[in-house]
Order: sequence, then structure tokens, then C-alpha cells
Amino acid sequence: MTTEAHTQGEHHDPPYMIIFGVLLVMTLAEVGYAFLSLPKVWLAVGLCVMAIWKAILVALYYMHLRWEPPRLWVLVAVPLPLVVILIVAVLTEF
Amino acid sequence: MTSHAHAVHGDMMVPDQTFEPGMRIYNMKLGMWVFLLSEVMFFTSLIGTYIILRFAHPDHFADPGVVLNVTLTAFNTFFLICSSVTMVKAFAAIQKGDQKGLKLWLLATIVIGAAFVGIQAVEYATLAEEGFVPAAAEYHAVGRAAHEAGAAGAAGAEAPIVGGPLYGATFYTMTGFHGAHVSIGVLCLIFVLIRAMRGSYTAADHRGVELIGLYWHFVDLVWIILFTIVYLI
Amino acid sequence: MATTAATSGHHDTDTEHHHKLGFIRTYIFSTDHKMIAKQFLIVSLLFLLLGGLLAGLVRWQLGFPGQPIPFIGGLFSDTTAPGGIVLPEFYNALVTMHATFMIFFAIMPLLVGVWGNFLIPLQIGAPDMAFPRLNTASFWISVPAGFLMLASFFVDGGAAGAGWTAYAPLSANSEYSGVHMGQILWLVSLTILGFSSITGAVNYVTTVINMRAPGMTWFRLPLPVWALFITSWLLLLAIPILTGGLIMLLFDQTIGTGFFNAPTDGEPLLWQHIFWYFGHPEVYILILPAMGLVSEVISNRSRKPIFGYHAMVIAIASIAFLGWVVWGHHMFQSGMNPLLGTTFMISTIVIAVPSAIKTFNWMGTLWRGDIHFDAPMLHALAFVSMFVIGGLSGIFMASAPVDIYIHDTYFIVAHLHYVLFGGSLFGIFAGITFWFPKMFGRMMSPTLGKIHFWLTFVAYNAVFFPMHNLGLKGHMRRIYDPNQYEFLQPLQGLNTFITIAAFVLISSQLIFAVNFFWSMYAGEKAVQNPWKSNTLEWTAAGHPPGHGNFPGGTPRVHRGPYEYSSPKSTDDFLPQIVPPDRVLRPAVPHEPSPLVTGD
Amino acid sequence: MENWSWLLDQSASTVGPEIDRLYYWILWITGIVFVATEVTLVWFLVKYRHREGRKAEYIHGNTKVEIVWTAVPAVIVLWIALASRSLWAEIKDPAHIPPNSMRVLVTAKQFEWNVTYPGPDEELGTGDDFTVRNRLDIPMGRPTALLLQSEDVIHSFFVPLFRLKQDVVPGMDTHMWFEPTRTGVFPIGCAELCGIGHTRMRGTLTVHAAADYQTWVNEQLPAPPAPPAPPAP
Ligand code: HEA
Ligand code: HEA
Ligand code: CUA
Ligand SMILES: [Cu+2]
Repeated sequence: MTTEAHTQGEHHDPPYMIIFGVLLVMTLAEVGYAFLSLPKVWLAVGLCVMAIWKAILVALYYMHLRWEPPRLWVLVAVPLPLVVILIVAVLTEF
Repeated sequence: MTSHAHAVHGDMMVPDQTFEPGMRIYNMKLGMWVFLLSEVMFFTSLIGTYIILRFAHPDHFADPGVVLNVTLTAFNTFFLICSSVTMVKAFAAIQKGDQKGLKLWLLATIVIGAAFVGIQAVEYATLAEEGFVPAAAEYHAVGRAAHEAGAAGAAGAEAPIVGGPLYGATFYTMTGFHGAHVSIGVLCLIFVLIRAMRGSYTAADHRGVELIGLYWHFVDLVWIILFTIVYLI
Repeated sequence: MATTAATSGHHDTDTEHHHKLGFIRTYIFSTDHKMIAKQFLIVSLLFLLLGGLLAGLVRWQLGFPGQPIPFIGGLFSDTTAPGGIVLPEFYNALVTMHATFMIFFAIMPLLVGVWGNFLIPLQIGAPDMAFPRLNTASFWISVPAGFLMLASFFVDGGAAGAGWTAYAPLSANSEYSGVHMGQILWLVSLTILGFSSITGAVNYVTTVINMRAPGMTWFRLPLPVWALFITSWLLLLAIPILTGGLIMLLFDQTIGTGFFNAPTDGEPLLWQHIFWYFGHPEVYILILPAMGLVSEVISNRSRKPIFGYHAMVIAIASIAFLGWVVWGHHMFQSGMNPLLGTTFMISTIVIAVPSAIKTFNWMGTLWRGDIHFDAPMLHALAFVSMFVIGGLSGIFMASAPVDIYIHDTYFIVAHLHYVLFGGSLFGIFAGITFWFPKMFGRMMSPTLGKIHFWLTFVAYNAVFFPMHNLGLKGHMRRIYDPNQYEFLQPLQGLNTFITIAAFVLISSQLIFAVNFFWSMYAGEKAVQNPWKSNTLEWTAAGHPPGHGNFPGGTPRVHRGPYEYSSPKSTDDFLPQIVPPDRVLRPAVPHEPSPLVTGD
Repeated sequence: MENWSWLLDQSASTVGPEIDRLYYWILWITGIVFVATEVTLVWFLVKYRHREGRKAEYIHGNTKVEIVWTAVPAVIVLWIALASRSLWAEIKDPAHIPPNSMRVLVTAKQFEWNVTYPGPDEELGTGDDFTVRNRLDIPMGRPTALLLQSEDVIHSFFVPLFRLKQDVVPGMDTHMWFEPTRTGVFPIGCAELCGIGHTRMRGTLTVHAAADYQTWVNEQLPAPPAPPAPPAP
């Protein structure tokens, strides 16, 4: 069986190194972008987009979410609306 | 993917077949995911507080690089990302039953993880002596530039105080609890490494490695967010 | 926790337990979910008792303000109640600790800790929890939390006195409250307790998703399991929010950070948002499991399928979800943005709808049933009727303008006791009296059970119903001597009446305690399936079953849990395990099974 | 026991009757729902109590009735919500404060209410302001707008007979406005737990006829006021 697992494993070994490269580049991009003289809003939005994108990459490839059953995706998505609800609602206060 | 590869052989990496089909992943993996969801909420309360307080009192917070040392932390971020790669490498290795690879990559992960914590400790120390502290009463951060200028900090003392108490409080709470998570992760990794030495993991059953991997990547993921909103925005 | 999560249960498939275990492994550090349930039961009943006694002191001060506490008055220190006369700061501590013990150390563990552990594996046909060791941990983590909370009575400055809601800055700075160590212990204790809840929740969620017996599809799950499953999600996602808040408050109180402290531009309202974002899901954590237990009892004791099973499940789910978007209704008068108030008012009031569905479905279940009035059923029916009162009083407060007047008055106190005592606690009593035979192998005395019920039911209403009227006269909460307000002086008679009723209520609980312990050793031996129930736990041999629950291996499930009075069966019930081809024969053996082991 | 009543004492502010009307509406609705549910419940219990030889009917539900008893409450409660909206805005939304109202500053601290009057020039924060302790005096026939501030913890300014309550939060301005409908002396209470002295944080609100109000103001002007409220026992 190990041999089979071998071949199987090699077949689908996810593109770990590529993702690594992407993460690295995006981190550099972020640092660069952060020091551009743009209006704060643009900086914030741009940086958040990049950060979330990176986070998604980690979840999909390093945490293998991409190869997990869809129902796990649903499970994992549960807290996300709650996060948004809390922060957005309270922000309207101040 | 691989779990399907193994599913054929009915090994430990798939759910117990005697039960009604559930999540289609084995219990401990499901448990770890569920636990990570609660971690998401925990960090939400801390990061949310930061976002809200910063939004309510922008004057308390400094622009990137003024108080915090972005270059240093950028390196640290780089480290943490590396440690994620070494971690998946360890996982990929044991999937193929490669014991040596497993141990080497685990060791690498531990070393890099420890380095991250170490650098963070150094960062804290310097920041603290620059007057950037959580306690509202003692807060008197005056910004890196001023410090580099005034050697003995004498000139620094005259420079205007940057930001306010909320800055220190939120900064240390968020990064501190992240650091704690990394440290716990390192300890667990050491534990896993020891078991790996004993050869407890095989291509058919390497749940321990996968679990600690999930946790480790999650901590990395949190840092990606933290680094952006704390150091760069 | 990561360590345990990542490494525990490499022996999940529990072969380690089949040989005889020593005393320690059986009674102290047991990994058997049934024993852990019992541990939770005993400990949290003691905390319930403590909470009740604290309430007694609160009531004494309100009923007989400034008069020395009788009998035990002399025992109090000069910083609490010199000569038995309660000091204001001690009163604040009493109220705070009463609520803290009741909510976090009594009702929560009684519902989630006890029934989550006992019922989930048994009712879904699993040999044990997914992570037995994590389960043990979850109980033993909660014990030090309890001790810390108790210790806070004895540190100088006394126990926390900022209310169970611990509003900052009062709770954030001892200059304002005079309480430092007590508040710290309160915060640390609840933080620790949070870990216990989360480890538990992880276990329940995993178990329900991955360890249901073959044939136990989602819509064949007994309602208690559904309720506990969804409650676990609430715990999982709400507790960490509180933990984060507690930690920040702890920093404010200790190292002088300024999260919620005005002088440092911190935001007092932020604490309220964090607390109630946890707090409202929390109150549903305290009612949903009780609803589950009650559904089971009502369906069983009226020998009739639960009315609208799917609707019931959907109602639980939607209550749970709506519970996340209503927290602001506790903050209508807090200075929160009024527009936000409007939104919260609407979302809050909508929760009446799923609650209506549940209420009416319970009544639909009784309709044309064959109703047996045993102790469990009486408590279950009390739950329904009392929850309706508590819920309807919620509607007054949900209407923000009306809440302007009744906020922070005894109307709220009445509401919360109607839902928490009339709801949660009656649900718990129903559960204990119903599953006692399964837990301890003996029946509770029906006579004592009924006496306890009627005394409790009457006294309870005498205590809490008049509180509505106090509130409507403007009687504020958390004041230790109403008579200091002239306009409240005419209410003293009512307050005294409430206090006397409260003492009747508290003393009648003695009957329960006696019944509980006496039946444990001397009660009539329970037969295999005393309530002629359909669900798996009663068909698992033994009271309680030995390790592994189902000696014959995982049972196979053939139908839903509430097939009572089905024409298919000669008897008026049809257990989930009975295969279709054996249906017409009498369903289950009634004589106690030889396999009775009892831990 | 004489006060065992569901009726509210007669209110003394313009918004009072509106709040009371809403309250009585809800009292009727919930009262009817309450009686209906409990009576039906008891009726079922009696009618379907266990009798030998009778078997329960095998019924799983009935979609039609379930839809009905979902829809009806939904309509009712939504009506309640809508009925409440405008009144809520009228009372709490600062935009609705009548422009002609007399502005008064109320500063709460453990455990007293300090009320600062604008003085003749109608301007707060000018030389002719004067402050009294634990009492608020206002004229008939003119709305009053309070600016509420706290020096220490959260308090709550509560005037039962005006049906009004508003938390007073440190570091934050909150507002309350009202117009009395009759002269007299009304109790003020603190409704938010604010520490040891929470119970004794009382005051009185006196509504004068317009003329008497002027005389009262004039009395206050020269000499600093003696605190009229009784010291706490
Ligand atoms: C088990 C706990 C529990 C439960 C289930 C509830 C249920 C509800 N609660 Fe309650 N609540 C508390 C525990 C609970 N509450 C506590 C502890 C506090 C005080 C906290 C503190 O400050 O210390 C509180 C405080 C509280 C407040 C804040 C009051 C204030 O401080 O000013 C409000 C305001 O809206 C509120 C509303 C509601 C509503 C609308 C429901 C609804 O879910 C009720 C829905 C149920 C029904 C409506 C009855 C059944 C339905 C029918 C019979 C159908 C017909 C009905 C109609 C047509 C109306 N609650
Ligand atoms: C589930 C929660 C719960 C329960 C059961 C109770 C039960 C009681 N409560 Fe409590 N109460 C709260 C939750 C609860 N309370 C909360 C959240 C608050 C708000 C606090 C705040 O403002 O911060 C509050 C506040 C509160 C106040 C308002 C104080 C104030 O605002 O100044 C009062 C005053 O009368 C009061 C009285 C009582 C009384 C007389 C009981 C009686 O019902 C007690 C009866 C006795 C028991 C229930 C014990 C029974 C014991 C057993 C059955 C165990 C038997 C033993 C063994 C088998 C070992 N409570
Ligand atoms: Cu001020 Cu209570
Ligand atoms: Cu609520």
C-alpha cells in the first residue's frame, strides 16, 4: 500500500513551493505598497485585499482545504459572517 | 486528495466506517478544524477591538514605521512563511513514508518557529525601552526616528510623543497572544518530533503531523492578517 | 489545548478501558462520558445550591432592609455584614456572585456539561465521545475555575461587585469599585471556565457529526441532540469573544491598559458590545438544551410523535442564528447609536416567531395525546407555560421605547428569572427526573417528586411574578435598600412577601436534594426501559451501560425517535433499533437486562 | 401588597402617554396570547390525560396550521416593531431635540448629580452658569434638553414619572430631552450599578410654573447653592 500511497502522493503533491513564492512576493508587494503616498483609505483597502488573498492561499493549499470535502468548506465558513457582523455593527457606533 | 488515496486502504486517515457518514474526515482532524473556528472568534475579539479603537481614536495610532520596526518584522513574517513551507514539506514527506524527511522538516519548522518568537522578544524589548509600553501611565513612545537621532535617547525625550496608550495596549495584546500561540505550536511540534523519532508516524497514520500542521498554518494565517493591519496600515 | 487536541485520543477507539479500572480511573479521572456527566451533575447541583443560598441573602436584605440576618448573621465578617447587617458593597457582591454561580457554574454545566455528555453518545449510538480524554480535561479544567470564584469571597476587598455583566469602567478600575482582587479572580475564573466550555463544544460537535450510528440520519436525531449540537456551536463561537474581552478587562484591572477606561480614551461601550455579543447567544445556550430535553419528555409522556419535528429543528437553528444579531437590545439606553437601536429592536422582536413555532408545536404534541403526569412531565409542562411568560415579557423590552422605562428595573429581573428558572431550571429538573434511572439504575420517588414540583412551582411564581409589578412602579435593579427612595417605600410590603416566598422556594429544594440522594441508593430498581422510550439510550443494556455503551456493537437505527402510538406496533412505542420485520412483536424486553453493570 | 398592579402611575412628560400607550398595547397583545396559550394548554392537559385503553393518535404534524401559527405571530410582532420605531426616534435621536429647549448640563459622579444651568445668557460654559447638586428645576411650557456627562463610571439618569432613562457614560456625551405636562416634584434615580453608593444616588426634579421658575433662578444666582439633598445615611 505504501508504494501506492507513494505514487498517489507524488501525483497530487500540491504546488507548495509556488504558493511559497507567491506569498513572498505579495508580502514584499504589501510592504512596498504600504509606503506609497496614497490616501489612507486606498492603502487600507489595498493592503486588506492582499492580506486576505494571502490568507486564503494558506488555507486552500497549506491547510489543504482545496482537497477537502465541500461540506468542510461550509463548516469553515460558519464564523465568517459573525466576524463581519460584529465589527461592522460596532464600527457604526464611532 | 491523499486521504482518498488512503481511503482505499481503510487506514487511520479516514473516518471510522462503522458510523453514519459524517464529515468524511477523521475525528481528530474535524476536531482541530472546529477548534480553529473558535480561535477565529478569539482573534476576532482582539483584532476587532483594535480596528474599532483605532477607528474611534486615530490620534492614538502612529503611521507605519514611525514606532514599529517594519523591516525587522517583515523579516519575521518571512520566517513564519518559511516555517509554513517546512511544515507542509514534513507532511508531504511522511505521506510518502519518508521518515528522515519528516524529522528534518519538523526540526526546521521548530527552529524557524523558535526564531520567530525570539525576534519578537527582541522587538518587544527595544520597543519597551523606546517608551512603547501597554500600561497607559508609562506610555511615552517618541518614534524611531527621534531615537536614532538622539543617541542616549536624550534628544528622544524632547521629541513629541507619538500615538497614545490605546496603541500600546492593542499592539501588545494582539501580537502577544499570537506569539503565545506560536510558542505553544513550537512545544507541540517538539512533542511531535519526539514521537517522530520513535517512528510513531507512518504513511498510513500520520494524524499527529497533519493536526499540528493545521494549527501551525492557522497561526501563520493569523499573522498574515496581523502583520498587515498592525504594521502596514 | 492545542496539545491535547493534537495528541489526545490516539486510542480513541477505546480498547484501553475494557479491563477493570482502578478507583481513580473510574470515579476521578474517568474518560467515560457517563461518569463525567455525573461529575458535572453533582458539582453543578452544589453550585446551584450555593447560588440559591446567595439569592436567599439578597432576598433577606430586600425583604427586611437593614435588619440582621437571622441565625447565621453572626458568622459574617465586619467587611461584609457586621452583626448580620448587609453592607452595600457586600450586597453588590452577593448579586454579582449569585448570577455568576447560577449562570456559569450551575445552569450552563447542568445543561451542556451534564446532558451533552450523557445524552449525545447514548442517543446517537456512539461508544463514547470522539475525544474521551479531552472530555475528562473539560471537566477538570472547570474545577479550578470554580475554586477561584469561591476564593474571591475571602480575598480582601471581597468578591466582584460589578454585576454579572461587569460593566467597565466600574469593573476595570478598583478606584471606582473598591474591589481589586475579587474582580481579578472573577475574570481569571471565567477565562479558565471558557476553555472548559470550548473543549467540551469541540467534542460534542465532532461526535455528533462523525459518530452517529448507521441509520441515524440527521433527521432521525432526537431533539435533545439537535439542541445540544446547535448549542455547542453557540458555545464554540461565543465563548472566545468573551474570553478576549475578559482578558482585555483583566489587563485594564491589573497592568493599567486602557481598553475600556475613559481617562485613556478607551471605550466603555466597547465592553458592552463584546459582552453582549457573547451574552445574548449565551442566554440561548441556557435555553436551547432545555427545550431539547423538554421536547423529548413531552413527546414521550404524551405517547405521541413530536408535532412538526422538522419545524422544531429549523426553529432551534433560526433562534440560534437570530441570537447573533440582537445583542444590542441590552444596550438600548447605553448611549448606543439610536439608529442601531432600531435595527436591534426589529431583529429582537422577530425571535418571537421561531419561539412561537416551538411553543405551539409542544402544544400540538399534547393535542390528542395520552398524557401521563409524572414528575418529568410536570416539570416539562411548567417549562412550556413559564417560558411563555418569560418570552412574552421579553416582547415588552424588545420594544425599545417601552424599554426606556423598564430597563434596569425589576421587570427585567422578572423576565430573566422566568426564562432562566421557569425555562432552563424546570427543563433541567425534567431532565434529571426523566434520565435519573438511566444514570443511577433506580427510580426517583414519584411522590417526593410531585411534592417538590408543586411547592417549587407555586413558590416560584409567588417570588417572580410580582417582580413585574415592582418594575412597573420603577423599582430599579441592584439597589440594596429600596426604601431610600420615597416612591418605592409603598412597595416594601410586596418585597417582604417576595422574600418570604423565596425562602419557601429555597427550602422546598431540600425535598429535591433528599429525593435525589435517597433514590440514588434506596430508590426502586429501574427496569430496562421505564418510560417505554424509543431512543437508543434506553435500549442500551445497563443503568448506566458499561464502557462502550453498546456491548453488541454500534446499533443500527431504523426510524425516527418519536414513533409513539404507531399503528405498526402492538405496543404504544416503537424503538429506533427495532428492525421493521420484528415490529409487530412486543418491542423491547421490560425485565432488567443481565448486562446491568453500573459504573 | 396594595401596589400589585399592571397599571402605570400617571406620567408627567409629553412622551409619557405615548410610551404608556405602547406599553398598554403590548400588555393587551401579550395578555391575550398569554391567556390563550395557557388556557389551551390546561384544556389539552385535562382533555387528553391518560385514561385506560385509550391510545394517543399517531399524528406527525400539520403543515397548514404550522404555517398559520408562524405567520400570525410574525405579523403581530412586526406590527409591534413598526409601531415602536417612530416613538423611539422621537425620544432618542438627538436630531429630534426641540430647538427651543432649555439646555442644561448634568454631570454625574459617584454618587451625585451636578446640574449646571446656562444662566441668563442661555449659554453653557459662560461665567454666569450656576450649579446645583442632586436637583433639577425646570419651567412648565418649555422643553428641556439635558447634556449628560460622567466623571467616573457609568450612571443612568432615570426619571420614572417622565418614563425616561439614559445612561451617562464617561468620555461620551449622551442626551435626553423632555417637556413636563404638570408641575410638581418628581424623583430622580440612578439606574445603572455604579458602585457602593449606587442606591443613594438620588435627586429630585422640580417642575415650576414659568413665573416661579424665574424667581427660583434668581435665588440661585447670587449665592452658591447649599446642597439640598439629604446626605446618605
Ligand atoms: C434563557 C434565557 C433567556 C431567553 C430565552 C430570553 C429570551 C428573550 N429575551 Fe431576554 N434576557 C435574559 C435571558 C433570556 N432572554 C437575561 C438573563 C436578561 C438580563 C441580562 C441582564 O441585564 O442581567 C435578558 C434581558 C433581555 C432584554 C434587555 C432588557 C433590558 O436590560 O432593558 C431584552 C430586550 O429586548 C430581552 C428580550 C428577550 C426576547 C425578545 C426574548 C425572546 O427570545 C422570547 C421569545 C419567546 C416568546 C415571545 C414566547 C413564546 C411565543 C409565543 C407564545 C407566540 C406568540 C407571541 C407573540 C405574538 C408576541 N431580554
Ligand atoms: C439561572 C439563573 C438564576 C436562578 C436559578 C436564580 C434564582 C433566584 N434568583 Fe436570581 N438572578 C440571576 C439568575 C438566576 N437567579 C441573574 C442573572 C441575575 C442578575 C444579576 C445582576 O443584576 O447582575 C439575578 C438577580 C436576582 C435578583 C435581583 C438583585 C438585584 O437586582 O438587586 C434577585 C432578587 O430577588 C434574585 C433572586 C433570586 C431568587 C430568590 C432565586 C431562587 O429561585 C433561588 C431558588 C433556589 C435554588 C434554585 C437552589 C436550588 C438548589 C437545588 C435544587 C440543588 C439541590 C442540591 C443538591 C441535589 C446537591 N436574583
Ligand atoms: Cu450612579 Cu448608580
Ligand atoms: Cu438578550
